[in-house]
Parts: sequence; structure tokens; C-alpha cells
Amino acid sequence: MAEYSAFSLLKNALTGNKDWKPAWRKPDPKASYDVIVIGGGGHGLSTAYYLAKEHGITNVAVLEKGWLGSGNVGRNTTAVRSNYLLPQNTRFYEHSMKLWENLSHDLNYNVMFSQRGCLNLAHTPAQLDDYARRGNAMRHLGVDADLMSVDQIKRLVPALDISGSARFPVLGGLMQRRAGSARHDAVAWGYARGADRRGVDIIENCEVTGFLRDGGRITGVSTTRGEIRAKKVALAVAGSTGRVMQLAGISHMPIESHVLQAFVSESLKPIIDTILTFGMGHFYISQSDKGGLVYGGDLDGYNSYAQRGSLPIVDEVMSEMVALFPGLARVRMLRSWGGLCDMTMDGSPIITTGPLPGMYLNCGWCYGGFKATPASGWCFAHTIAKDEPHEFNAPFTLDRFYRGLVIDDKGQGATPRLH
Amino acid sequence: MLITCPYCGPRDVIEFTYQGDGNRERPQPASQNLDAWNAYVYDRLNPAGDHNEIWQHSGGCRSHLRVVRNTLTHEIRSTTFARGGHKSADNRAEGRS
Amino acid sequence: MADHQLPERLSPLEPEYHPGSHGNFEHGVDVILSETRPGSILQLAAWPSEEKRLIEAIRKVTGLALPDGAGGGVSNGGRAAFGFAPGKFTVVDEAEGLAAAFAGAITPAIGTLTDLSHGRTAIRIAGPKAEWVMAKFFAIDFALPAFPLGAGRSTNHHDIFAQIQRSGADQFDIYVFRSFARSFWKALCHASEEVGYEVQ
Amino acid sequence: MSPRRAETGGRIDRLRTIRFTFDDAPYTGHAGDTLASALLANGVTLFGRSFKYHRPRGLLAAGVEEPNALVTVLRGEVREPNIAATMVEIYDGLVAVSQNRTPSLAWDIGAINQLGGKILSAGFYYKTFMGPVIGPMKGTRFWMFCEHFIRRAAGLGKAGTASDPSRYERMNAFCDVLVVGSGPAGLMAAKAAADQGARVILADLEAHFGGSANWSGETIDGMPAADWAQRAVKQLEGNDNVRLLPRTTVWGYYDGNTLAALERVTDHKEAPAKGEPRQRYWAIRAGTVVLATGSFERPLVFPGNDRPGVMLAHAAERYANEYGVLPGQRIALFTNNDSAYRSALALKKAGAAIVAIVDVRSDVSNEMRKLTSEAEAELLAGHAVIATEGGKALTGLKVQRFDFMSGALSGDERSIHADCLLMSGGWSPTIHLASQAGAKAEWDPARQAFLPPKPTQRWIGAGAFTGSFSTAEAIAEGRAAGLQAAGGAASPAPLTVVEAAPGDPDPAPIFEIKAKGKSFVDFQHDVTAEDVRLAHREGFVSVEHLKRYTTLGMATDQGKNSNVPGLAIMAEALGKPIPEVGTTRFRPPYTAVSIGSLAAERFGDLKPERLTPMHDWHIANGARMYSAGLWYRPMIYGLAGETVEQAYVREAKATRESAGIVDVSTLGKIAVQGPDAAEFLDRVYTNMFSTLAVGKARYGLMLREDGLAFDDGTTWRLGEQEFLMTTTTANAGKVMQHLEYFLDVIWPELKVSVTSVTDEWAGAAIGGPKARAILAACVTGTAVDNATLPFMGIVHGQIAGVPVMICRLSFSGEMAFEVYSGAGYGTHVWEALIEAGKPFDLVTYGLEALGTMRIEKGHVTGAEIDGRTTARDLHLDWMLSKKKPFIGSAMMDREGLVANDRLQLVGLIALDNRPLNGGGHIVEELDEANPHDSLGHITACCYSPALGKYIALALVKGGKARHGTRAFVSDPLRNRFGPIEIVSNHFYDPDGSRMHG
Repeated sequence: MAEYSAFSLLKNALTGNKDWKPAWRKPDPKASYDVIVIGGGGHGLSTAYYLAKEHGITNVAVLEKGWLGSGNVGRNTTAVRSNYLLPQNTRFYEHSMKLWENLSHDLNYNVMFSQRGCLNLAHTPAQLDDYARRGNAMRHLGVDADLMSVDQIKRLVPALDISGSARFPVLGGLMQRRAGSARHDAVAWGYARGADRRGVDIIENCEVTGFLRDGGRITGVSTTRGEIRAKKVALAVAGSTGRVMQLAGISHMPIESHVLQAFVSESLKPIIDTILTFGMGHFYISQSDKGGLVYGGDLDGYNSYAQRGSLPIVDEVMSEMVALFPGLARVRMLRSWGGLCDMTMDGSPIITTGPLPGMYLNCGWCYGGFKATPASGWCFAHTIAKDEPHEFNAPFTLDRFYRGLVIDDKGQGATPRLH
Repeated sequence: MLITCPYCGPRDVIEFTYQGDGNRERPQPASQNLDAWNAYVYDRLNPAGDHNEIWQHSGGCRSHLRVVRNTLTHEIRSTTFARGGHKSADNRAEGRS
Repeated sequence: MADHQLPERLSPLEPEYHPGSHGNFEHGVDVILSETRPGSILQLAAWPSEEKRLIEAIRKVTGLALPDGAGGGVSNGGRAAFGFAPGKFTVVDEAEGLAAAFAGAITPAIGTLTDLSHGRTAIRIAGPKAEWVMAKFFAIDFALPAFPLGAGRSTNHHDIFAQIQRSGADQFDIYVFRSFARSFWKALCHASEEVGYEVQ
Repeated sequence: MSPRRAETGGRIDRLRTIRFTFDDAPYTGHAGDTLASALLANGVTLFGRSFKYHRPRGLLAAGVEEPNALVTVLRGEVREPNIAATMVEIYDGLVAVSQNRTPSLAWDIGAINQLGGKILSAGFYYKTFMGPVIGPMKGTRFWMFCEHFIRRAAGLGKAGTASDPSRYERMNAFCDVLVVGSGPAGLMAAKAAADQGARVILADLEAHFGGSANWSGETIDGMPAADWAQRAVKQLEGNDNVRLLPRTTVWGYYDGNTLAALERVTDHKEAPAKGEPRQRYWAIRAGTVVLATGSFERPLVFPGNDRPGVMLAHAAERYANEYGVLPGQRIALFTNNDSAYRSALALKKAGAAIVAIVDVRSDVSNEMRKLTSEAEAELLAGHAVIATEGGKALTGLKVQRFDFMSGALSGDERSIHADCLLMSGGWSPTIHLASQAGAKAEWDPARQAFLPPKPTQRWIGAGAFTGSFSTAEAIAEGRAAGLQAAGGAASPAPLTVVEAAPGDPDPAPIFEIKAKGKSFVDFQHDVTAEDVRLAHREGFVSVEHLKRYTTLGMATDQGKNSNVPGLAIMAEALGKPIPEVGTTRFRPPYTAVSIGSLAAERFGDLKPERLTPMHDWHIANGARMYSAGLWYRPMIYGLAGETVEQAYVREAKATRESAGIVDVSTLGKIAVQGPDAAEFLDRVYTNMFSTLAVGKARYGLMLREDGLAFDDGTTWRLGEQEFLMTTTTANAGKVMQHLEYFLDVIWPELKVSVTSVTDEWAGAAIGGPKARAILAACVTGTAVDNATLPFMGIVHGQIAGVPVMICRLSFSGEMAFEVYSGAGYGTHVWEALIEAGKPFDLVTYGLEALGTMRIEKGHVTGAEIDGRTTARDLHLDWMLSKKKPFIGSAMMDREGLVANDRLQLVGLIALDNRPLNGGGHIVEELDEANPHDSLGHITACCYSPALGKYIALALVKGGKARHGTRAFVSDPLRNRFGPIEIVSNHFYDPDGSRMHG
């Protein structure tokens, strides 16, 4: 019987909830593993889970410097979508979407993935054409996409100002109905529990302080909890990739760390039943099951590891919000936070073997990392297990920048803050 | 965040545009060293700590500035004109000497 | 061509320029707004180390002696000049034709001259609440000790770039891009309603 | 007199009666009342329902931390949900309603959730609702079915959709000293700094300055504390260098000592004055900040601690002393510290009976025993409350002997009748802003509280904020902080004499009484002590996991009441001291802030409109406008009854047959001046500009550093050292920054200055076979014949007495000219050209016709230069000079940028003679049901009047090699499929004979 179910809830309620087991064990690190995954965030945990599930590699440790899920998996706006322009991205994110669609069952953990759609609003004819290009590109890869008329949009989101008198009137939108949102923390916890139940050691409060080498090969890590050896060392530390790579002697990467702020309003009765993006700025919004509006906008725009947001972005995001929803001016912002984003030079991620022997690298998630969590771990596990990428992540190499093979969905070039 | 423009004085970050890593060295225009060009265009030091970076006071005097800023605390250590000939933030008035 | 042959320039504020008292003026008008419509707005830029010669040229042509210091400026009846960037100055004259007057004075060895007489719109705000209204738009300190008489500042309100000169104890001249001028004017009037304003 | 209003006392204006409604029932209160105090005075005990269990709740607090009494304030159709009743100042006509209840506060169907009891434990939803793995409810469907109901049950207040008519404003402020909090510490700090001549801002989130002085009942300098505070405020009001901001919450401490504050300007008024904002957002850049933000009293965790009538002790004291309202007639207190004794005495003085003081400590000091007897109360030392009784109002409580070393309960239960139970679990300094400023709080085991960290920005703490809970300390620290902040030297000051109740500031380290029944830690979110222990059992033990798993501290009070008790319970479960469990870092905002206030002056005015000099003419002459970035540009000048296609076809056709004129003022224009201007342009453009003759123009292409196409446009050489560069409308700002960057950072040795002159010039492009004749008819001062004005030549002349500059260049492919004049004369010149064009059938045309003619010519714009294409992709490789390096030249030949299968620019012709759509894709094999294998996409399309066909530009894989082949358009989004022919992008007049004329 499944560990978690309505029945188990009832049974445990009758015994005063005294018999629930820890979601994951708190083991001490062993001296060596087949694979060490550095980073106990969503990607590291899903990598460990799929190493065990898909490849039978269970002698795995996930090392987390703080508490599990303390990185971006717990600091995002929970959107899940595969509505990309370029086929390399669309294929990968669509694979992720398919994993999402069955994730709660797979993990026996309700990650609350709710496919309530993602609508990109268009405000000029040229933008509508751009979205049509994107939607058609998705359709040619078997991914769902539709254009919505203003009337359809009004019915879907009555609170939206679709009047022609708006500064940037809504002309239509691109809808991916299978897109949606999920409960971010549950994804980390679900993967952690799933990996743990398959034998993976999840080791919290264990910070990597250096790499062990044999010649040029990485053979393990030194940590605040001692040295740990491994045949393969995999990095999934997006947000801190630069810092960890510097421990391995690689001083420069095609990555900048940036802060992305996100915001939650006080809890409200349902008012927005989809994920919505504004086309004349950088703003997106959805409503959580608890009723808080969850929204965000642009990067703060400069290198930072501080998880501290700046005020101008707060103002910008809120201005765009009430431009779309003038009725929400009296709703109040309750909480804000900042997440660290690994911004690459083309806005697309890196999942690859190397760059050092014995090392595997998963990074550069920009601000698309949450929705990638299943496919990222799935592809990374494949790459680690087989020592070569799966076709889904084959384009996401580290050398693509230098070879002119960038995957630049926004066409902004090597200016990370603009992706 | 406030950045002290050597010309305009302390101004809110909203007036500035981030122009990235100031450690990058552009190869000579005629250089055919692709590795050097790639490093210049794509590679970043991205330190957790003091960072040498370029900002433009785009909403002010439009000068580009070299700023040393701590990426962990956002504390700004120094600000000077990127273009030579004009002095640092500590000597505002000397900008015109 | 002589000036008098030219037709009158069209103000970008025209349809939104409503002389009279507006807003909460029953309790008194606390700011006065106007478009000053100078004939000449020039930008002068000196090459590094040529700044003194440029300042001297400004003095010769306009009679305006710029004080030392970044952003220093002087306003004198129909003429005004102020620094707005390293080596760069805005010089304004109520009359047209100032560019021609400078043509010989700014040699290529000193720097450059750019005529912005049409490209910038000059808006004046005056009155006891001028600082209060200005602070609604710009994140700079308008208090007199921080922003002395005659001084210039370059700043922006989101997309709208502005050069501001303090032309009186409670008076500022704002130079904005012509294409943005109407939007800025409307916002300025809106922000002035609270204190009561008069358009002259 | 209302049931609970005391005969005298309080700082309300009893002569002014104010009428308002709550849940449609009419009530009255007095000026100075909050909604909470006024309702309490009217005998209301039930204020709200909790989030999960919908339990009935009363007032817990009297201030900003209130978690239970949340209401929605209505102003007509406009709703303001989730406002704490304690923060609503009543005004005549106030309409407030309760929330999260169906159908009413008293009878809420949602209370059925309480029956779920232990099933609805922390995190239960992670463990169920997954649904079946097969069948119609597989995948996410079952969850989404359940979610539908869960979402409707969750949520607090209801937001409105009616647009908020209010005005919001921003204010940028600068000061030497910002004092946050106006209690005795803040007042003294402000005064000391102001006396030094510093520019001071004093902000307090309450309506009236004074903080605890307004209700402490203490005596300062021989006068009631409240009067002392009023005197201090009066002194500050007289200072020009002091700005007083009541009703102003400083909610964010950002980098560079920038603080964000929200002033509620008119929320307490019936209506704002003309132009007055509802709220004002202060962005304050402070030299030094004095944090005098006080402290919060903590609840105790025991069974039934959420019943209406259970309240924080100081809150009751405040209702009595500040509002003249007694929260009960028979009051019991439950405490782990001395401060509750003062509260007891205050309520006694206000007229209540104090039935008992229950203290977890067995060794209560003699001073406290004395206060107890003054309050005529029974002291139950070494006791604890183990239950409360009553329904929607408290009727009594049960106590039992308590051993505070072991936590054990013993002896008989005893019932006490009371209609109000006050609790005090000690005090937590309000350190949020200090924490936001960037440092970690430090646990003080004596105070059993987190104290502020060492400053990481320029702030100084004073008073209860620092853990100094007595008024005498607050006054001394406030004065010292103010002096220090203003840079003044410490000087001896006359000692302020404070008469206050005695008390030890250190509480007993007791936060929870473990007994049977639900003991609430987070009141609003219904997180119980058992939930915290369940989280512990399941391994969610770090403070962040605790928060996220149980939702403790995530409610609208953001843990102001629950943080420390929650941590204490987890610490006990772990057997670790509290600081090892950790404290969460506080982030902005301190309290929730309205989104409208943050949009401020941009609410209703998100972006300015950018208008060309001829804008009003276009509107007056029937142009339909659309926005291009911030600009507005004519799309078509439609005639009555015309469709958009009919209009642009007519305009384009007429231009090619006679002449057309279009406003091109939006093109970016940059003056590039100086001795090195030509050299600079050679480096910036892929082609040569140093060889360009004065009086001529040239088309130029720019690349990015990475070798991809960036922008294009013509640049005119007006003098040996003077160029006028034009850019695309969209990229004007980017190109300007690009040039400035290279001049400032990379090549500072170049003597070049660049200036945006976009707005200096009005531009009109006039083209067509009759264009030259029209110019000849109106231009004076220069000839415009082929010899004087050859292709790409520039002349100066006048039109209608206005100086103009004319360049012969063509985007339409016709013989064409761009006429530039000073922007102030733009309409004048435009009208003169229109007039001169009348005999020649000149038409005005908009962007649609402009686009049509450029598609016919195969010119590229932003749809093709989209940041992913190279010069070669766009067949612009002829512009890549081999004689010199330029920006992008070293990178443009990398393998990925020269691959054969790249998307390349082609032309398309619809073979089924039906319209094409921008964004349609191209395939070799049509499969309408399952489209696949896209070759590329349409970037621009139109009906071509010149060709009589529907045509398009497209980017297609290996496109150049496909010229002359057939393919299909595949546009499933718009259900447009059909055959096309791939051709060269140069559809019309490929050798340019028309424009060269």
C-alpha cells in the first residue's frame, strides 16, 4: 500500500498522528559513494531520484550545505510550462511537462501540479505574430498551444483590464493549457523522500569546501562533515555555480549570478485562475491554492549573491500588475524574497559531462529552473549514468557559446541580465 | 542601493544601467585569437565578494563608471569614471580641473 | 535666414496647456507651471582637458560665468548655463540663433556643439511647493543646500530623462525630450493638483 | 453609553460620535476609535474566522500584529480586503464587512472543517488527493477536481474587480536622521537630532505619535506619559527641519540606507481633498536611521488560547487607557513575566474586576505580589491555564498547578469565571527592519528573545527595540541615539523622571502548556503545537522547513505573534536551544503594503506616450494609431468603410503610382561628432564610413560583439567631423548605449561625442514617381534634380520658410526623399508637403503600407534582425568589409554562425492566393493533424499590390538553396495551411531602377 493516501491519513489520525515516519532519514555521510550530487535543491534531489529509479544507481549521496530545498526550488513562482520558442528548449521542457503530469503518482507525494494554463498576453500586432511563431513552433513539436481572442481572455480572467483605453491594450494571447503551477516545496520534499526510500543518502548541513583529485580527475569532495569519495561528482548548485566551480579551480564560467525577486499578496478568494504574463514588460502572476497572488518580474539586473532585492524592481513589478489589474490596487503585498539565478549567456541551461574528468555539471537555469526540475534530474541522471547526454540535453553543452551554437530564446546575446 | 557618481553624487540605482563584469579585456580589434574573444564575450569571474564592474549612469550624466561592489552585501567600495581623465567619487569637484 | 521670417514653433504641450488655476487651488496656488519656450538650447561638450577653454567660450559668447564644480551653473534673465555631465554643458538663450553665435567659438580642438533647440522642451515650476512636487518625480535632493541656485542636475523619471536647473530659490527649469514633453507635462499637472497650481 | 465603554478615560473625543456599519449592522464610535475599539465598545466579541478550521475568533491584539480580526473595507464597489480592524480608524460612513465565512460570521458553514480534526494535520494535503493512476481521473485530473473546492474554501477576503479610483503617489525624501517609531525612545531621538540642526523625519505607523506613552499610564516628568508625548510632538512640530509622518509604516530597509514607507494619507477620511492621494509611498534616503520600533507581546500556547475573549495583556491595557474600552468585566491574566501585573492594575483602575493572575512562576516577587493586591486580584503562582470555556465568547477558564522546571501539571483543575483572559508570554523586540538591513538576529537567553544584530548599515537602536523595555531606558537611549545620529556629542541632560510600575524584564522560559485540546501557535493559519511536533516527527525541523510544512508564520501577521513560540516548541522537541533551530530572516515588507501604493504615480500611467511632432495632425486626419514601443505611429489613414488591408493596399499602390508621405520622426537619430567620428563609425559599422563624402549618406549595418546582426540604418555625413546616424525606432536607445559604452570604456582615446537628437528633428519620407516633382514645387534654396541631389545625396533648403535638410534615400524602393526639419516646425513642413502634393495625388501612408513596400523590396527590420540572425542569414554579407576589423568581425565566422542549415531570409508567395499570417511556419510536407518538422517561419507578410499576390518574408532553414522550390505554410494556430513558393526576398524591382530613377 502507498505510504501516503487518504486511508493512511485516516489511520494516523486515529492514533494521534504519532506514527508518521520522517520524510527522509538524516544519515551521516559514508566514506564513499558511486555518485555524489552536490546540491540538495530540486535538481540535485531529482537527479538522485532518477539515478536510483531509472538507472539503478542507489549508492548516492546528495550533499546540501543548508537545509534541503533552501535554494531556488523554494524561492520561485512555481510556474510549469513548455512554451518556448526554440526547439531545443521546447523538446526539453516538454519532456519535463510529461514527467510533471505524472509526478504526484510517481513520487506518492502530492506536488499539487495544477494544469490551469499559462497565457502570454500580446499588446501589439507584431507581438501577436511573435507569439504565433512560438505557438506554431510548439505545435510542430507536438506541444499544445492556442491563440486566444480578447473575448476569450476576458472570460478566462474577468479581473483583467482588457479595455482598449489601456496604455497597452490586450490584443490577444498565446495559451498553453497544459501549463500550470505546483507546490514548490512539495517537489523538493517529494523527490527527497522518493530518493531516500530508494536508498539515497540525503545529507543536510554539509557544505562542500573543496574537491578531491587524483591527477586531473575529480574523485570526491571535502566537506564540513569530512572527506567523501565518489566515482562521479555531479554539481547541481544553480545560483552558486560560480562559487563551487571556483573550488574546483575553474575561475570563469559563462554565467552571472543575479537576484530575481518574487512576491506574494495576502490570501484572497480565487480571482485569477491561470498563469498570466504581461507582454509590455516583464511581469507574471498566478494565484496559489491558499489564495495568495504569486507574482514577479525582471531580474534586479546586477551580479549578486545576497538574496536581497532592490526597491526599483518592486515598484516596477507592482506598476505592471495594476496596469493589468487596476482593481487590485488595494490588495496588499505581503511577502517578498530574492532567489539567486545562474544566468547564462543565452538564457538556456547547461547539462553536460565535465568540464573536468569525473565531474558532471548541471547549471545555468536562469529563471526557468523550477519547471525543469523533473527533466533536469532525469537528463542529468542519464548523463551521469551513461557518461553521455540524452538527446534532450545534448544541445545544452558548455562549449556551445564559443562555437556559436547558442540557444537564445530572447535573442539578447551575451547580456545575461536581459534573458 | 545608491551609487555615488563621481559627477552627480549619490544617486539611486534606478538611474543606472549595469554593464557587467569590468575585468574583461577586449582583444585588440584586429586580433584573430578566438579564445581571447570568446573569453571576453562569454566568460565571467562572477565572484562572491568584491566585484569590479561597469555601470552607466544612464539616467544621469551618462558616464560609464567602474564600481567595486560586494556581491554578498551590495556594499560599494569605490566608484570612478571608466573613461580616464576624470577623477574618482572622492573628488567630485575635480572632475572639471 | 533671419529669425523673423520663421513661423512660430509648435509647442508639444499645445493641446494640454490650459492657462488658469487648477486642482486644489481654493486654498491658494502653491506652484506655477509654465513652458518657457527658449529660442536656443545648446549642448556643448569639451574634450578632456579642454573644459576650461569651453567655459571661457561660454563666458565670451553669453556673458555667463560658470561657477566651479560638477553641475555648477548660472541663470541670468534670458540666459542660462549649467554643467550636466563631465565636460558637458547646456546653454540656453531666450533668443534663437545661439548656435550660430557659438559656431566660431567652439573649435574642433575644444569640443563639439549640438543644437537641441527643438529637441528639448523647457518647463518651469515655481512656488513654495515646487520642491514638494519635484520630489514626486525625481530621486534627487531638491533642498537648497543640496541643490544650490543655478546648479544643474541630470536625472530621470523612469523613461523620461530630464535636465533640471534651479533658477530660483523656489523655481526649477526642467528640460525634457520633446517627444516625452506632453506626457511629462500631464503628469506634472496631475501631481500639482494636490497643492493647487496655475498654468501661466 | 455602549456596553463596554468606560465612563471616563481614553484619548478619544467623546463629543464626536461617528457612525459606521460592520456586516451591515449600524454602530457608533468616537473620533480616535479604531474599528476594533469601537466594535469592542459595542460589545462585539466575534471578529473573524480562522483560515483552516473557520474557528470563531476575537481580538488578540490592539495593533498592527492582529491576526484574527481581519475585515474588508468597502468604498462603493472598491474593496480593500484583509485589513486588521485594529488599524482601521473609523470615519462617518465607514462600511466594513467580515471575511472568510458563509453565510455569516456567527454561523459559518466552513466550521465543519473542525470535524476533520486530526486528519487535517500539518501537511495532510501532500499525502492525499493524488487520485487514481488510470482512468478518467488519472494524471493531474483528480487533484484539479479537488483543488477546485479547496481553492474556494481557502483564501481570506475577496478582492474586487472594479478599478480603484484612488490616487497614489511617490515622494522621494532625503534626511540626515530617520526615526522609526514615536514612542518615548523615538520622540527623544527625533528631538535630540532636531536640536542639533539635523534634517529629521519621524515616522510612526499609528495615527497618533507617542507609542506606549499613549496607554502606559506612566508618569514622565511629572505629567501623564501621554501628555508628555504630546508636548514633545508639539516641540517637534515647530521645527522647520523636522517632518512628521504619522500613519506611516516604514516597511522596507533596502541597500544604501534607502527605506520604503507607506503613509496612509486619507484612509481615515470620508473622502480625499482634490488631488490628495489615498496613500503616499515614501522612498527615504537617510543618513542614519534610529530604530525605535518597540516590541511585541507574545501569546502563550495553551488549549483554547484562541477563544474570543482571550487577548494579549497589553492590548487590553491599551483598549482601556487609549480608547476607554474594557474588553471584559471579569478579567483573568495568564503570564510568564512581570509586565502583565501592570496590565492588571491598569484594567482595575479602568473599572474591571481582576479575578486572578495566573503565573507559571512559583517565585513571584514581592513587588508583583503588591501589584496583585492593589489590583485586588487573586495570585495563582506556579499555575497554568489548561483550558478555556465558552462559545463565541469566553465564559471561563481552567487552571492547574504547574511546575515550570518540568512543565508538569498536577493537582486539581480549578474553574474560574471570567469574560476575558489576558495573556503575556514575554516580549519580542521589533527587529524586522534591522534584519532586513542585512544581519542575523541574536538570541538573548535572559530576555528569551531575539535582539537586533550588529548594524550592517547606518542605524542605531533605542528603547524596547534593543531589549530595554523600561520607559526610563527608552528615553535615555533615544536621546543618545538621536544625538549620535546627528553627529552631536553626548552631553549631560536633566534626568527624566519616570514613574512606572516595577518589573523584571526577563520572563520565565515557558511558552507552552501541554494539556488536552488544540493549542494555537499561529492563530490565523490554525497551526497548533501538535502540528509543530508532527513536523518534527516527519523531519521538518529546520526553521524554514517548519514554516513551509506547517505554514507557521506565513499568515498576514507574518509570524509577529507565532515565531518565537513556534521555535520554542520545536526547540523543545529537538532538545536543542532556540538559536540552534534558527530564526528566519525578515524580508520586506514589515507589514503588507498596498500594490497601488507601490505603483504610486504610475498607477493609471504605466508608461509615458512618446509623440512625434506631427502626432496631432495624424489624429486630426483620421490616422488609426498603434504603439511601437513607447511611440505612437499611424497604422493606416483609413477611409470610411475601408478594411485595414484595403487601406494599406490603397496607400502603397498610390505611393508606387504617384507619391506617398510617411512620418519617420521616430527613427533613432544620433549626432556623432568629433575629429575621430569617421574612425569610430568604421569600427562600429561593418562597412566603411571614413570614405563617405560630406553631403552623402550611406546605409550601414552593425553587429553585436558576438557577431550577430544588431541594427541597421543610414548615416549622413553632414561635415568632415559631423555625422547624423539613424537607427531603427526600436533600437535607438540600445544603439546609443552601445556607442557610449565603446567610447567610454573601450576606446576612451577617441575624440567623439554622441548625442541623441531623435527629438530635434521631424522627419517625413516622401516617395514615389512624383516625389521629386512635389519637392521641386515647394523646396526653395536648392535644386532637387538628379545632379544636385543624387541617390544618397543630401541638400539643405527651405520649405515654407523653414530650413530643411533633404536626403535622397529609399525604404519603399521608389524614388524617395527624407525631409528633416526642426521638430517645432515639423507640422508646418508636413502640411506644406501635403499641400504641394495635392496636384500630384500624394497620399499619406502608415506603417502597414510602409511594411508592405519594404516586404516587396525585401528589406529587413526587427522581425528579421531578431538577435538570432547573422548578416549572412539576411544576405547582407556584402556589407561586411574585409578591409578593417569592426565590432563583431572576429566572432562572426564561428562554426555555428556559418552553418548551412541556419535560418535564412527568403521570400514566399502564397500559391493559393490567400492571406498569410506572421508567425506561420513553413514545412516540406503538410500534415494538418500532426504538424511537424518546421523549416522556419514567416516574419512579415502582406498583400502586395505591386505583385498582385499575398507574399511574405520568412526565415527558412537553408533558405537560399530553396529558391524556386515549393513548400507549404503550416499555421495550426490559425488553421491556415496551403502551398507556397520560396523565392528571393527581393520581390520587386530587384535592381533598384525605380529608386535610382
